Amino acid sequence: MNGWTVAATATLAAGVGAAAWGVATGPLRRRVVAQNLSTSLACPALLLLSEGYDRPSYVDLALLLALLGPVGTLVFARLLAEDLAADPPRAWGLTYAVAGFGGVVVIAVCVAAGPGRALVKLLVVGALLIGGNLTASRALSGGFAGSRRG
Amino acid sequence: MDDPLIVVALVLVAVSATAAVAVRDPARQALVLAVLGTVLAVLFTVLQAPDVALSQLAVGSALTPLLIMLSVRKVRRPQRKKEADR
Amino acid sequence: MHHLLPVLVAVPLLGATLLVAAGRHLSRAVAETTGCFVAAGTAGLAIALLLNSSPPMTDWVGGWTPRGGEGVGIVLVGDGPGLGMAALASLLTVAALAYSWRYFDEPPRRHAGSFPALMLLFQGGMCGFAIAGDLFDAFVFFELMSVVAYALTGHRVEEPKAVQGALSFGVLNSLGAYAMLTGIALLYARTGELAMTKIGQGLDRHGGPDALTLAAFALVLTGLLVKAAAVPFHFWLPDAHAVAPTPVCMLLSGVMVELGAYGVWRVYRTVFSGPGGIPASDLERALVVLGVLTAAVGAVMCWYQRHVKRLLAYSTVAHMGLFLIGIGSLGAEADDGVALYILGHAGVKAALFACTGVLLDRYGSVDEHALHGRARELRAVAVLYVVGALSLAGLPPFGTGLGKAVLEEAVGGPLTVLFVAVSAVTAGAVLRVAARVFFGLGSRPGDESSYETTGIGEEPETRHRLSRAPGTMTAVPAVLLVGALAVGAVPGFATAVGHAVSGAAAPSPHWTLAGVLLGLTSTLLALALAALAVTHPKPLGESSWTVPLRRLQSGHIGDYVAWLLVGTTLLAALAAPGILGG
Amino acid sequence: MTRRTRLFVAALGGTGLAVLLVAACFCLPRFGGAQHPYGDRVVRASLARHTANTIASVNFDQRAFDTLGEMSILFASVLGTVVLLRQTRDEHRAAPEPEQVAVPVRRFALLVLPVAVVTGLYVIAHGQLSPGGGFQGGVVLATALHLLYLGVDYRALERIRPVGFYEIADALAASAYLVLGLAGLVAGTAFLANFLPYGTFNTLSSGGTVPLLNAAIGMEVACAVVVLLARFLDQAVEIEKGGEK
Amino acid sequence: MSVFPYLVAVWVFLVGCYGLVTSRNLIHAVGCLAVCQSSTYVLLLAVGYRDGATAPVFSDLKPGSRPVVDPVVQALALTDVVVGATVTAVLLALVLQISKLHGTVDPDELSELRG
Repeated sequence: MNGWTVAATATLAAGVGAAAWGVATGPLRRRVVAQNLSTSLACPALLLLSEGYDRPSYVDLALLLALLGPVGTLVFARLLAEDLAADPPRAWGLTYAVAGFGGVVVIAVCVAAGPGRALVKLLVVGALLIGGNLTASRALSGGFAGSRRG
Repeated sequence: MDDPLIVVALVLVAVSATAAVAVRDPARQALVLAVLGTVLAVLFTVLQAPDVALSQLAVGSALTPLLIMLSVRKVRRPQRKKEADR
Repeated sequence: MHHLLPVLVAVPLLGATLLVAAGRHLSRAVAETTGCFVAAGTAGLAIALLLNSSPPMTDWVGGWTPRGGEGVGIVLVGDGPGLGMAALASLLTVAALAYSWRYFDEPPRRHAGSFPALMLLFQGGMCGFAIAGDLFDAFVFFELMSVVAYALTGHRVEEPKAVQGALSFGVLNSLGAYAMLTGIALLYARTGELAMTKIGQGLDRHGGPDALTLAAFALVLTGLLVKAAAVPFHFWLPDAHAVAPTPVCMLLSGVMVELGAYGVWRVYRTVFSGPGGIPASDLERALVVLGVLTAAVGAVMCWYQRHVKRLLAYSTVAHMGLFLIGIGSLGAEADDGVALYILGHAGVKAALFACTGVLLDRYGSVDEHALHGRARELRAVAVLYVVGALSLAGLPPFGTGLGKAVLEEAVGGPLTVLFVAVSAVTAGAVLRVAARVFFGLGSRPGDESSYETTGIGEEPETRHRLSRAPGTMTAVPAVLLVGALAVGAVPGFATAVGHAVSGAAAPSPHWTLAGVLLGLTSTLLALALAALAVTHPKPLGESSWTVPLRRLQSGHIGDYVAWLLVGTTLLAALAAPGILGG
Repeated sequence: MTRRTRLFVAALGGTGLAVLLVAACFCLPRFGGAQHPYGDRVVRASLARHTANTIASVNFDQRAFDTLGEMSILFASVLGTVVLLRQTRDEHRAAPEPEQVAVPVRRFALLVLPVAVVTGLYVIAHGQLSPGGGFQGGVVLATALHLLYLGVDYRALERIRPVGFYEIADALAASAYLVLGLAGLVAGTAFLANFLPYGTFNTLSSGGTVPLLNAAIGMEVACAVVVLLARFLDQAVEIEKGGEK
Repeated sequence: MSVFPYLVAVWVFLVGCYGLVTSRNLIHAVGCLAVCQSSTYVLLLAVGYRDGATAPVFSDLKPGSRPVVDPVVQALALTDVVVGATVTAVLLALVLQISKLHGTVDPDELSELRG
């Protein structure tokens, strides 16, 4: 174990654990937010793990999750639009906190990686992670007008 | 095995799998399955299987939820229509 | 020659992909002809390989031949039983494709090639499973044939029963496959190998069997026995076979289910038969108990069906029980008997399904009561039906009769009674159907039963109801019955099968006086039962003691899964004593 | 069976199975043990063939026959879905309605789409070097296209997705895998033999036939998933019950 | 402690089976089947793990510098993931047709195939 993996363990236990609890219980508006946050928390955890294991190639995992996580949330935002329109989620504080955490992790990992091609990839991951998280949250709280079909 | 990381990942998998079964509404189950997919991917990373983790991410985070949600939508629609006709 | 083993899988798969690629621009006739030719070519290859299979071939795919006894690749085994099953599967695929020639419902728009392509994929999956010498590879091809079979079973998507039966089939078989994979993972953990013979050696090196061996055995066999429809894993079979399109039924009942039993045989022989595996007495107890249960339940349920395809499906269940007993008795003679029986049964059962398909497309019903006396004009089909029923009973010199006789001799003892009874009851039920439907014998039974599935109101599979059956639809069952006859009657064929299955050293299977007499006995019993049922419907009709048994077949996926769990436990419990006792 | 009997039967079987499996777990080798004979051989064989990602070497070289089966399963299930979800006689197609999507969401989808396509291609191309490969990249590619459905609307997706084209490409990619296998039989020694030069370790062209098979799988998976999702989208969005329109 | 991962796999399998038995919605049942299958991934990868080892991917690792985990189980699990996704798709397609033709996806209300 090193500092990176300890941080990853803490993120997983506290963050993803809470998200798993949130997605399993409560009203729908809470569940969709928890699903979104689960990917935006797992992604920094994967970055930390890549650094902790000293395997730069593991960054691909974080890249894919940062890319596809929000897509998954968009699926729910799109296909549950009618249910969500009646009871839209309001968890912007939490969303920004998680986005901030993601940003901190990305910066920390970037600093550790130093300049080079790896840095570009990390920055792309960071941009996708934060942008995706915020956009997905936006989509959840009324991103789709909720037409009957389409 | 003294790696708490593995234990945490395993516990998360066990918890989300249980939740995926316990949540009975298919749309909500799809949400839990999406989380289960992510958690499984984390577990696979921890078990040093990045290839499997990648395919689990690819399948579990967007593809399976999309398939299930499209099915839910199709199954619900006739019921909706009936309600609207009433 | 051994390099051609993987080609046995590659050719049908390539045919399927090309059919799909060109499917938009092909007319239906071209697509189906291509399908037939590819299937026939594969069958020819399988037979050519089979004729060269002594001594058995092995091929390491990709040229990964092991150095110093340690391989990393996948091994394919081309021995008599494996190539024999591949050849049988291929020949039946050809028969099914020929039967569906110009017959099937209009294909999906712009997908003329989809049905023959699925059949070719099915063929490829079955061939791959039959020649797999690697346990995980066997799992992959097992899944391939399963997935194709789900889609083919649900092919008639406008039939409520078809999609429901296909879903039960899919869920149960997938769960069984996952159990099998869990078992494979356990075996890999213990031995660090995946090639079947290597796993067996690894188990032996580890010492005597323990809980892990037992669990792996129970789990792997669960997957295979779900496919083989052993009680209590059998519930999906009647639901699926009763609703699948007729050409698909011919393949499902004729060879896919038998491949499950073949898998049990193969896996036990290569993996668990050593000192580190499951003792022979335990396997015998497990398979004979399950086999007897399967045979009894299948025969009883078969007798009480009025939906003709369901009736045939249950008769498959009953015969699977007999095959499992044969495999469980672990002897060269029993193996020969099972092989001959499977060959004969495949021809007979496929022919009976094919004839039932004619009924379905002519009258839009497969209900024994509703069709009473209506099929008098189908004389050729009537003859085929009766001949099929008689050979199902084991009438000499059909292959079924020879297989049954050899098997009875090998098993011996009180189980002989079961063999005679099961073949008599199932054949009697088919004869009863023939007597009522084709000859209008007896009084028309009333519709007193409300619980069971009837065969009324089935959609014909052709575009319009047939006014007369096309030549292929009667020619195919006739050819299949001739094949079943040839298995038992052509001199030297049985000897060849015996050599292919258990080597040239073992005594070759042949007709004996006792076998002929037992075959005649069960045929006469079947005739008597059918006559009694037609003339006096009451005493052999609905009886209250079967009601609980019939309620178990509820069509509910949850029930079936619960029984699957019980079955795995039962399997482990039956195999446990020898292991616990050391 | 009633729900209670069903639960009872399941409890009976489940308990037995649980006891069996837990007992088996305690007989398994210790978690994290060092005994992996097959694995060690595989790593050596992979390095001997200049394939940096051992898993790619297993999938596309040493156990390429499994991948053939896996690909056929995917191909078969797509074909099966096409057949199962075909439009039946009593159904008609209704034109999908345009969707109102919030501007930031729409912008995000259109921005991420090219990034996702590039990532998918990258994951496929580096399959024999770093984690990833045809399957993972193919799914990403297919998912990327569906951002158009999620972020814009169904009609935008339909414009860039001629399903027939993807079906043919799917079948051709699958046959390419088979043809490469047969080429091994003709040119080399055995079916699916790695008959090309192995190249320089850790470069894009290393591994002989591995990158080719990998690319075939990538194309097959991408097209297969597009067709699969197209069937489901058709059902969920377009196909409705009722007579001909 | 050295069996905990295996026990998690067993738990996930049994929980999935429980879900299948008690499910009141076929889409949910298909989801439960996916849960059952995820137990096989966990078991396979747990079997292949080696203490202190890393992935046998040598693009950023000098061969032989660190112990590596078993790649075979990873290849098997990869195949398994694909199989799982495709089986889910085919079964969902069947559920869609059931819902169209029967008007319900509750297995308790499907009673066409009996006896």
